[in-house]
Amino acid sequence: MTDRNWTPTRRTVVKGIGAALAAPLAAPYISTARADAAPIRFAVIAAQIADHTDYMNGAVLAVDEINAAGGIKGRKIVIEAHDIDLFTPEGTQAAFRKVADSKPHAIGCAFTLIRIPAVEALGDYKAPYLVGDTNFDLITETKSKREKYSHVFQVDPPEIYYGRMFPKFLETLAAGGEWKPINNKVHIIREQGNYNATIARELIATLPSSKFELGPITEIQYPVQDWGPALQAVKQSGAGVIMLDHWAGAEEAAFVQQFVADPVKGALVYVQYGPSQPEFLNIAAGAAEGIVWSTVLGVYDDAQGAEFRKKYAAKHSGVIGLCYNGSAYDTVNMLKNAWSNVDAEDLKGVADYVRTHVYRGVDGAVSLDNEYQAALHYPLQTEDLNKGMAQLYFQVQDGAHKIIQPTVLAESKFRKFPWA
Amino acid sequence: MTDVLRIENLSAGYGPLGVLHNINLTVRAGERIGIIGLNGHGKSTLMKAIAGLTGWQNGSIKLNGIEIGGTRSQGPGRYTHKIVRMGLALMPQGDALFHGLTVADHLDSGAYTKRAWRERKQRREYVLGIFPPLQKLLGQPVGKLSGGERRMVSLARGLMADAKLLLVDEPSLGLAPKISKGVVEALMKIDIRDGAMVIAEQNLSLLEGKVTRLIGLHAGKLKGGSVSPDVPLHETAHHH
Amino acid sequence: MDPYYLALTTVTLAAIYGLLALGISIIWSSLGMINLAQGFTFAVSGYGAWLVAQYLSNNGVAVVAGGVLTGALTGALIGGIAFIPLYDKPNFPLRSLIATLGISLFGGQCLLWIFGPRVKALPKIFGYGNIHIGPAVASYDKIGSIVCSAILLLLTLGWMKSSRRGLEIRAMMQNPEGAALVGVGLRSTAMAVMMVTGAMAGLASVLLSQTYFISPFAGVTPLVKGMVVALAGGLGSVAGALIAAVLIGFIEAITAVSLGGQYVLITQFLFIIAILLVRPRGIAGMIEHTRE
Amino acid sequence: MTAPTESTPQAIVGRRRIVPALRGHGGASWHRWRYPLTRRTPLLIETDYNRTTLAAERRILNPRPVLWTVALLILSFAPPLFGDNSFVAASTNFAMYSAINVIWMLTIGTAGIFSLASLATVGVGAFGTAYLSVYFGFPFWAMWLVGPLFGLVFGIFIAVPAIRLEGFYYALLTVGIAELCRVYVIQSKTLGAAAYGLFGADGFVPKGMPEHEGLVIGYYAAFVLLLLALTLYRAINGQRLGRLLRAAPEKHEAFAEALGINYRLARIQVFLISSAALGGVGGFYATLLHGASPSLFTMDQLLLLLAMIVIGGIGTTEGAVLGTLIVTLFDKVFIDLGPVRLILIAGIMLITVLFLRGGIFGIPDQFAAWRAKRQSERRGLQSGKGGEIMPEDAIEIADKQSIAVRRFDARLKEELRGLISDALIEEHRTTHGKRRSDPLERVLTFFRRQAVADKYAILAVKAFAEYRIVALSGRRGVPPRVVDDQVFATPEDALHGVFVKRVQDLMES
Repeated sequence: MTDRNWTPTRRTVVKGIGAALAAPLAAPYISTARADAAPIRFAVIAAQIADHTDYMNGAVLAVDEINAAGGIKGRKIVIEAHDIDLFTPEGTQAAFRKVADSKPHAIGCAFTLIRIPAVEALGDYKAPYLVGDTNFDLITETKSKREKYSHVFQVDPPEIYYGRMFPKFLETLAAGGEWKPINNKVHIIREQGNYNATIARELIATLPSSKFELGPITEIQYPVQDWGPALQAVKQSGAGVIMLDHWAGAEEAAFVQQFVADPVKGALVYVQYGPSQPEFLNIAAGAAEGIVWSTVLGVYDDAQGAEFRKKYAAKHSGVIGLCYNGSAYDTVNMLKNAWSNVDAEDLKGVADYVRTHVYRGVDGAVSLDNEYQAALHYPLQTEDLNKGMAQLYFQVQDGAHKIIQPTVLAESKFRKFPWA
Repeated sequence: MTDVLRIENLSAGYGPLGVLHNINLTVRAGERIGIIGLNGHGKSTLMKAIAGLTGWQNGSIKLNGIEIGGTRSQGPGRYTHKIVRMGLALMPQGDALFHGLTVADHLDSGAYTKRAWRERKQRREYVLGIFPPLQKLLGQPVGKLSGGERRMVSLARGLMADAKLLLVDEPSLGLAPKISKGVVEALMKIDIRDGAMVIAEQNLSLLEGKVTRLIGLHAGKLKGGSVSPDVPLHETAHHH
Repeated sequence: MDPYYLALTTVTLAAIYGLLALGISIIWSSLGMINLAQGFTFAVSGYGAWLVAQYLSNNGVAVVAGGVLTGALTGALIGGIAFIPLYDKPNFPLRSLIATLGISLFGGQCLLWIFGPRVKALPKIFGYGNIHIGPAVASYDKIGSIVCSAILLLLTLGWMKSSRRGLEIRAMMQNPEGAALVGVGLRSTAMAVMMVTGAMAGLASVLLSQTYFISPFAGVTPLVKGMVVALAGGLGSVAGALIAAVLIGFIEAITAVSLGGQYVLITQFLFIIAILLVRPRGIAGMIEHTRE
Repeated sequence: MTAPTESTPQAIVGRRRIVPALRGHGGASWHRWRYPLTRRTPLLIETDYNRTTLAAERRILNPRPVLWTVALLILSFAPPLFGDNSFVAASTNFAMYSAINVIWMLTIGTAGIFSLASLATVGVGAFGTAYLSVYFGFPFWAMWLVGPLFGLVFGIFIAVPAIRLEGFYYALLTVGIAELCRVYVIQSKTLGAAAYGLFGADGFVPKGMPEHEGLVIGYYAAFVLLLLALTLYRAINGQRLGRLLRAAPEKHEAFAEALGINYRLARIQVFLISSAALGGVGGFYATLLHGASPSLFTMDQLLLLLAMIVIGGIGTTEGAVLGTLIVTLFDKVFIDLGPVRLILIAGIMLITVLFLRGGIFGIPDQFAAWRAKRQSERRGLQSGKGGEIMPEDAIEIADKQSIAVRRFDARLKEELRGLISDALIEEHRTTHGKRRSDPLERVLTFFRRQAVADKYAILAVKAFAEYRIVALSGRRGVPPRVVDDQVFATPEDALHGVFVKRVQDLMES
């Protein structure tokens, strides 16, 4: 697959129909065929949304590289794409059952929304399932049923750390002297979903132990048709820090554009996660200058990360994403290591290998050998960059995302935003 | 003198019903024809067939020498507007008015065809001359008018058009006898110049002596009258 | 609460909702069809404008024209699929409603397939900047949206009121058979109506998308809101739709300011349910004689 | 299969009904059997002897029960036997959504209330029971029991506007109500805590059961649910309520009301019963998926549901089930097609709605109607036969009997015309109040049974001095009109005048 953008073409669709019709007939022959020469099958569950497209692109990049280098012990890796209806439990389960029935060697997914029914639908099939859900509820559930969910791995830290980390970030920034807060109030604009609610909850719980204090909270609801009231509230509160606790990159871009047109002088604007998607910069363009954002799962700018960015940019024009493309790339390479050392047919062996071996990839180090089987947050869970995944804080500078924290990984220093 | 309307072997009906059977009728310019028949014998269907509003029909209908009939069953009304643009004005039995629009709007809508639209001011004067009571009602929505006034609007709308053939279906329907007389008087006043007029009516006495020819329509067949100006009366008179 | 801000937001929302609701309302009353594909027209127009901006010209007028034109063409397409083959068939109202739903499902997925899931952005047609009107601040966007929609609304209303085509549409809204009797062609008028309302949706789309963004399903929320406004106003009433647009715009603005953005839909729907319970034919159902 | 004989009782004049004939006796025993608690026989079977071969033959006049039985038999064993896990799960979905659609048919078809809140009612049931299970530990059977209560309460709530609103206004309002529910659920901390639903409810599949067996149990539970829904449909639509409502179709409610049918009450009753049933399905949904999700309230899902019933054909249970089958197949089994699967569903939906009047199951009827239309138009063109059928604004006559009646009338008139003579008219004039000859009696009997419209009557302008002939309008409130200028001095003269007029009409027709 060398498509620059992963969109189904007519041919893949026709092939897909054929495969769907032929699968029940061919299934017995496939499973009894000699496995040695057969390719290793990596199932990717991807919906028709932007983040999943990034994930798919990253996975394709990694698989192409591995196959070009001769594959794993002579076996090629193939990606089997499965669509999913993210918004209904039936649709989610249908996709996961379909995947389990097709018996791939490993399963990868950027994230799902109805998570527990999803992993439930994998049922008795124990191929390693690596997902970037960023969700505490999921790993709590899988931890409580470790036996059943021994094969479920979350390749990034849960979302709670966004909230816990934010005051620390502000303190570091203020301590560095590049930024002087106009006041210590943090105004939260909160989307209603679980993800954002959890982040806000953790932030509110953490703020009292920092030198920052909680300002007003403005509720919004996806999809946001009118940012007017939120902007009005921000104007009125005059808080020194505005946290846009949302997730859809495109909508956050709309907010930023309208904010910049009539800003609160000197207020730091932090935007949750969304800018890791290419659409944020595409839409916000010049207006995004000076905006700060972060992700717990982001592509580093160290040697390894930079090389990945270069390779990825060569295949995909325009602004590139900085989250799930790297994550998918790491996931495939992590599995490659496992498959190189353990027989791919030994699903439990592969899962054990993945769990017990720390993998240092372009998005940071993934160590899953803990009770939650989830990547560790740097710096809150571990101070060791070779064990934890750093939460990257970016600032948009000269139309590009630059890492400003953690300091060890920073590409650039914080700059004054245009409305300071 | 040319034939404004020439119908040959027209049959028409709705679904399994044949209502008209082999109708032949010729109308010349300058003629006023009265079609007399009881309820349910095909008067309205004849008018609707000319306007292309029946369920199915077959047979030739020529308006000013142009064929507007033929065999068709595509459902009613598909070509009506084209026939209207060729010079037909049908003032139907039901109002077929636009209740929310004003009288003035109705008059304008009557002059919808392109040529009439340009002359709509002059035409309005002319029509108001025939129906003077409408002058005061111009700004009123039609939904608020009385039955007689609506009837007048309907007729006036028909007159606004650039019509060669005026079809008037039951001008007296639902009106008090005095008013229906007035309406018929007004119809007689209309200058049909090179066009013609066909009036369908149940009440023979209303039209007797006022029209060029009176033709009976019974059970879907024309009877008791001369179906063409060239055919003497006795040849078509009913015989048993 | 800032009254100027409230008024400005109300007017902005009312302008956009008015464009959408008026389209739905006119189509219902003249064609007897509930067009639930209006949201699809909205989404396609965004892409039309985007294509123009991408490949032809970044000029604001060209972009708006691209969106409006796409909207008109999409409207005609919907008319060609859901109205022309069905209008003289049995059970037309329900079947056309379902057909428009089918079109919107079909079209939305096609957009997703063709343009991919990544959302697109339009250039700022009115540029960046703010105007201070007394104590209130309005961005060029907002002012531009209000002015543009007001112009299109007035043009449409004037055209409906005084032109020959307009009279034809109004006649058909009241009585399709009577309209045929004065020479109005149902099909050509239907296409004209679909194109005009499509153009309205197209303009609304460009105006909204240049502050927000274009996505395959961007039309859903505007459709729902347009529907709410058209219903509350009384299907088929132009005046009712405009009154309802202002009222619902106001309710949205005041809810967002005083209760919070998450309650907007709730208050809007409660409002419309209340209106319909009191007046089953909407605000204007009693003022005007509308299509039964 | 042998060709049908001419003695099929249901045959309509001029059209043959082809019913395959089976050999043998046994019709009588079928007539003895009944569905439990009803008076219905399971099959309409007619036994007869072939007139040429004299062999015993049976004909199933209504094959639907047979088709249903076959279909349900296949459904009862095929999915678990032949499918893999995802196929069994998709079949479970199919059975559950079929049940929803069958119950929805009660609302749309039987009650005639175009509610689009059916899935929302399921959602309310699902959320309500999931809430009780998650926060109060209700076991699955208790969830099944309280589900209908939630449905009923929600049904009462949305039935209020149904009394006031009609048609599209109500349909769109229910869309609004569903949207309201969705917004409420996703921002409620207790219900939508995880924005995409409330999960963690009890399930009916025993814990620790192997996956495939668990899915099969799920499938059979859903299958039983479908059977229950079909039974409910049958019990409502086929029994008292359904019949009351069939007597009050749209636009004819006034007639039904005049007959003393309280159709409003019946509608609301059906609506509430189906709401309760939908709530029950909601309870099942929550136990099947261990929770509920706001997707039950979204437009997208509603659209899919609508596609299901539209494709199969609105108004019939078999349409609901077949439509569900097709859409589920595309949506859940061919999920790997990506957006194309939805494009295909929408395409099928569009084609169905553009070309078919009543979905796939409406095709036979539509074809028959098309053929009848063609035939009747051809018949209508042959004016010799149809010349007597006159009602001016009539459309299709469904009742072919009336055509026969008219034709009979025409023949009668023809015969009566032969009886008319000057002598007969003279006899009528002179024998007033006396015994009349047979031909005259026959003519008079014919006149007396004419319809009221345009019937002549005598108007006494001045009693015993001035009588005139009028014609009745036949419509209430429309006065008779005077026919001509003749004035009669005595009622007898007037009566004779009427007779002469009628004779004239008879001769003219």
